[in-house]
Amino acid sequence: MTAGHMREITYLQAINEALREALAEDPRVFLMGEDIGQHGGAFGVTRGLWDAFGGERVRDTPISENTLAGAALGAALTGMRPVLEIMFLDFSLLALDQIFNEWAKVRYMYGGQCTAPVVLRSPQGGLSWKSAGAHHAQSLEALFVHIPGLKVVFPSTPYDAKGLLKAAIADDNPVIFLEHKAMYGDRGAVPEEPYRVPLGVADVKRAGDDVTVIAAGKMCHFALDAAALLAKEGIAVEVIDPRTLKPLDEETIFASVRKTHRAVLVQEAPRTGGVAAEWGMRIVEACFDWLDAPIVRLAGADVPIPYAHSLEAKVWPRSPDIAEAIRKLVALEI
Amino acid sequence: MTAGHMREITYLQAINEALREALAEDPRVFLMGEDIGQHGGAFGVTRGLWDAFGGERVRDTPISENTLAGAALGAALTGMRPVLEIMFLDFSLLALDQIFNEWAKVRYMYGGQCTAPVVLRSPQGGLSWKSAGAHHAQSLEALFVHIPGLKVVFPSTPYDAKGLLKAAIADDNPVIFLEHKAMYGDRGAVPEEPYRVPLGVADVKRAGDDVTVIAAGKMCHFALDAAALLAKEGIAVEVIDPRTLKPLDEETIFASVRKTHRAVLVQEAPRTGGVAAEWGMRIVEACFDWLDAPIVRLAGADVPIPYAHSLEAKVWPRSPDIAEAIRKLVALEI
Amino acid sequence: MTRSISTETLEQMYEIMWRIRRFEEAAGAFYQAGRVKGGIHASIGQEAVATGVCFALRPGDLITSTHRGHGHHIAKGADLNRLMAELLGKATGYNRGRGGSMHMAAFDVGSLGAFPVVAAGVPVAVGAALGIKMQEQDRVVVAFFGDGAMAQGTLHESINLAALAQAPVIFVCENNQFAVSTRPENSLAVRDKVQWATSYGIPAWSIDGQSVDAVYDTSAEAVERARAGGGPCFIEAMTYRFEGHYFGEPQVYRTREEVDVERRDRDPIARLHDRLLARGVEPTTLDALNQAASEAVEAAVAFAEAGPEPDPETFADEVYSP
Amino acid sequence: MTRSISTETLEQMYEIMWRIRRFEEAAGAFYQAGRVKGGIHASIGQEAVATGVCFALRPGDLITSTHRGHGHHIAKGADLNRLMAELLGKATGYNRGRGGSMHMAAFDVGSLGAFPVVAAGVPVAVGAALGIKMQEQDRVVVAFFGDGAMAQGTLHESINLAALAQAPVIFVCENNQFAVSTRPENSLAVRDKVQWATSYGIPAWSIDGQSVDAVYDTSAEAVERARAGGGPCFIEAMTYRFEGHYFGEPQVYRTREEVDVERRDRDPIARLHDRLLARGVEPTTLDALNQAASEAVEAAVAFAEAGPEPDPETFADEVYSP
Ligand SMILES: Cc1ncc(C[n+]2csc(CCOP(=O)(O)OP(=O)(O)O)c2C)c(N)n1
Ligand SMILES: Cc1ncc(C[n+]2csc(CCOP(=O)(O)OP(=O)(O)O)c2C)c(N)n1
Ligand SMILES: [Mg+2]
Ligand SMILES: [Mg+2]
Repeated sequence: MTAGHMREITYLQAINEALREALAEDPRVFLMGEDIGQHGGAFGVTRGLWDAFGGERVRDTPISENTLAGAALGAALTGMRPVLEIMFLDFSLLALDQIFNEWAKVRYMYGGQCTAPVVLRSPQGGLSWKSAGAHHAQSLEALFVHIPGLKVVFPSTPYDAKGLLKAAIADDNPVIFLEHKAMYGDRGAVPEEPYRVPLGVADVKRAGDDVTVIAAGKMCHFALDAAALLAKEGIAVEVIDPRTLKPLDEETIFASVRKTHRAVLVQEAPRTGGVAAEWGMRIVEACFDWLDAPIVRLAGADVPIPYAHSLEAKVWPRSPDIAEAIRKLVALEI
Repeated sequence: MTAGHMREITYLQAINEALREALAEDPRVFLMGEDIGQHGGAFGVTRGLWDAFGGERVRDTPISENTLAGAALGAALTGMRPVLEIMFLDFSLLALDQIFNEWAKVRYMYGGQCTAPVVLRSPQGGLSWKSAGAHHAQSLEALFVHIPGLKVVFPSTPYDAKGLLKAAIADDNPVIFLEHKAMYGDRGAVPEEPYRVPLGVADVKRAGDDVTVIAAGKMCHFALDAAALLAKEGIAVEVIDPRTLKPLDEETIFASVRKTHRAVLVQEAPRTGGVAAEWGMRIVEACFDWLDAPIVRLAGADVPIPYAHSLEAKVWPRSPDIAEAIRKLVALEI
Repeated sequence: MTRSISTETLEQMYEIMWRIRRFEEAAGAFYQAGRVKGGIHASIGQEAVATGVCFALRPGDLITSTHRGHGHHIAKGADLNRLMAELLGKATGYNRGRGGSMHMAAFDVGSLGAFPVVAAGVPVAVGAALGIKMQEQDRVVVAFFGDGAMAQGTLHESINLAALAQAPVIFVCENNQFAVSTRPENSLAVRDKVQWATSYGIPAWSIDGQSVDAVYDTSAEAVERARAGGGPCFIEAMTYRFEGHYFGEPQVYRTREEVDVERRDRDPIARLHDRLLARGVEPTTLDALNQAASEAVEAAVAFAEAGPEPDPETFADEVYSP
Repeated sequence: MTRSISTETLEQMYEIMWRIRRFEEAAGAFYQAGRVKGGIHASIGQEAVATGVCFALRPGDLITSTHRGHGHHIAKGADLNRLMAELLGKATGYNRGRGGSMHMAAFDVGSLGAFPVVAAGVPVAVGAALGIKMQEQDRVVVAFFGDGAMAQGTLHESINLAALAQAPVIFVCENNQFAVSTRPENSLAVRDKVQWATSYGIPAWSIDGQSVDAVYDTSAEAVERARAGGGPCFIEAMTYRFEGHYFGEPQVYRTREEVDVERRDRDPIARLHDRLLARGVEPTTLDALNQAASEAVEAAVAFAEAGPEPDPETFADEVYSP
């Protein structure tokens, strides 16, 4: 962690600052996306940047996701460092050919002739964010995590968001930078001085000896809430935020599980085939002999996201669910 | 299993027969795809169908994958039962918006006002299939398996291929029917009479008491080869082919693992975030107390698929790798 | 060609246009009251397009709609009560509360649904038209989409596929001058959409979308052609979005003046009002139609409010069809 | 406008066209011998397009290529040895054996690579042109693609984006009359691509792709324009694919006769041969150029065969950049 002077800013402001610094520091960096210019983006993440850097470096684009992704790559191949915003990650499905088939592969399949320093920034996730429904609230990180050649980042705090985005833009590989839209307003301490949070390094957000909880994004906060609650009940929960979903910081996770002998995995995305399965599988592969109990997974339901609050409330795990799962797990006699 | 008269036909012929029967049985069924008409498709799967059923029911299309997927859905909403061929599954990345955002969700998000009886058939996989390289040999089932609302099928024999495709076309849900392109020439016994293999039912391809191996597609054959080899060494391997990757027949898998106490999972796709992780996680969730050893996962390497044989040979697990992993696992003292 | 729309039909249109506007206003009030949290994209100012197009359709004809789709559904004859209930996420809504504003669908009256992924409904419309053609039915399909959607590749793919297959689909571009904050000249390099569309070998028109007569006339011609087997065609309707992109959107990209001028000079309802007066319809008749529309919307609001929330336990039902 | 290409330049083109053909023939021989298992899409019959376009480019200019991309690379000046070694999957190939025929790339001479996903290279070319423009360089980019690629949405999106941004990219459609088995009239409803492309506000030409002069002339004009800041443009080059879609492809969709006639009457190399003779070049000079091309390709074959296989242990290297 950088020392230096800290202020409280929001997750959104932290991302905005990272973009502003990157634009100021490196003339090769530019932003592109729909309505990111004068309008400042659908969520306001790029607000003020068009005024500061102009329309060449903060480029408004037509609604053409696949071509935008291809164009970002092309610009990168000429030495630029594009940062593409896709308004909601749900719409990145239009661009996966370029992202999976080209961004992820060009360096390898061209035998190292090039690098692909492109960043896709996009908000994902739901959780009562405006009851947005099936096309505006998905958590799709698992798709990106499966593709060799991509890196995937998913910060849970303003500090991590700013530092990871700076690192992502400086990275020579394609990085998928996921923002949780329900966290844009969350506040946290962020240094005034520039800093980077290295990709591929998890953060132990809370230390504890009884059980390891792994959770990213908004779920990490639910896990922390559960941990705070359980502390009063005498259960010491260690909460690990992987921060980078790919490459995964296995060592931090394994060290924790070998200490606590119990793991709870939490993800917002639909259960089947999500990142928690990969976390669990790796723990089984590497820490089986240390496990005192089954690994527990909490996840979004395997359903499209419904609109009505009453239904939406059933889709995602919340801190009481996490607390309850931990209680049961800790009580388990092996 | 249907009794009746059997003949040996190829996996490709089995798929062709399923399509031919479906076209003959149900006027609502039609095929669409690039060069599937007179040309018979890039792999020849639809050969003869254009002659038999004409260009309205075996429709050649322009190269427009996303729109083809959307159009298939639209036709389904008017009561048709389209079967879309995408020439290589790698190109389905262009169509994922329609498949994930629309096919998978319309029924649910429209509150049951409609069904989406669409089938996507597409070859995937590599394994020395013509050294096709990074854009023609991927195994992408994990992407589809993650999305609620889709069913995903991946047969490993001509018998299963025909019966599952018939069931897929008859199903009122969107079904992703994956064909392994390296298996098109594989022969197997198939009844002459029409039959269906129900979706969601795994098949124990070989029974055994010492270890459970779960593998689909081409990997299932490698697992069977390994099992045959190990039988001579006195190791009884049970090989389960899930056949349907979503919904997964957990019961068959759990029953086997509870019997053998050991599980080996094999997938061709890149290791990270593949279906094997989901299988493993579910086994841990449901069968932890029965496990006598860590679950072992064999998978494709986390690399884009290289062109040169010497490199490609390193990417995927083969039967000797599977045999060796089983030997080690069985030898493990807990 | 100008067809002579009967005064009676124009009166019906007048009421429908008021229904749309009142519905949107009610939606806005719900938004203001914090009763609807999802984004609501109102079609105020664009009522003549939905109405003129849908009046040229038969009940069995189909449409695909967009994130700005309330008007399309109302004009196509959907039940106001169930639309409003859906907006509130109630069990009595068309989608049983699962869709909300951006995913409305009314299969009972031929709406295959709103597709809020920009342009995603367009290929679905083409496929529906193919399905219709294969079944030798004389139905047609309308794909509604915006000026911003023109930039999506699927527009090109869809028009191409429809033109090759001579599918009975009418592509209706509602050019309301904005895609969020982006003006058409920054969305699309094509200046003349008619030239562009006709290059696919299909007829195309660019029309005044604030004149419901003009919209109806052109649509009727297009529909007749498509129904008779003449294949697809393209209509650009020039209109204007009076509200923000969604309720509560800041609108830094335009001046209040610009909007005021549009509202004053090009309000499609006011225009139709004047036209009906000129046809000799009594002001009281028009007031009565307006009043009827308001009452229908008020009744819909009451229906929606009275409806139950969806049972939480049903949240996982019907992901799959049995 | 016809520019006067010097006889010397035409002679160089002649040699390059032979290099392409001989290269493809060598690839075919490897295929026949079972030495290359991946699909090989030969550009025999289309040599004038790659050559005429690339001769209008400077070394610093860029191209994106396709699954049928050997010719583009050769014409852009890529090293024959490393191309052939790549075809054989050797460590000495451009991509160190990781790409093969469908993924060739030669960044040293401005090829950003072959993109075998149909039309996928086109937006990459647009982005490269944007990158160039932002860096205020006077380079241009050529996007090669086929007639089948015209149906992809990204063509529309890419031309639109380039036209809006006035990016220096030249869209080159090689209309070789087939997309696998599909004729252009079944791929694309647009009959006049010039009308279509000009609707985006960019210049467009449809030219005889079997005449290297015509290709060169038009390309030179397009390149000059783009380099001077005039923005993108579109060229359709009418050509013909003499071989199957890939070596060994059955070709049920056309008759041997049709191909024979094309080979006899519209061989771009034979045409250039005649044209050079008409310019008074000695037959022996032409033979010598042909001979030189053959020898260069033979040398490339020898180089490729002599090269080592990639070390299997390197298979996982460079998935990520450090
Ligand atoms: C593929 C996709 N990209 C971006 C968005 C976000 N978005 C929603 S509406 C909209 C603008 C659409 O403009 P237009 O097509 O003109 O329709 P209008 O809003 O004017 O009715 C955008 C960019 C989206 N929904 N889908
Ligand atoms: C997106 C996508 N769809 C399908 C294919 C399979 N495919 C390879 S080449 C080809 C035909 C391309 O035709 P055209 O663009 O005319 O190029 P040509 O082969 O004639 O050079 C097809 C359909 C592909 N590579 N990519
Ligand atoms: Mg608009
Ligand atoms: Mg072609």
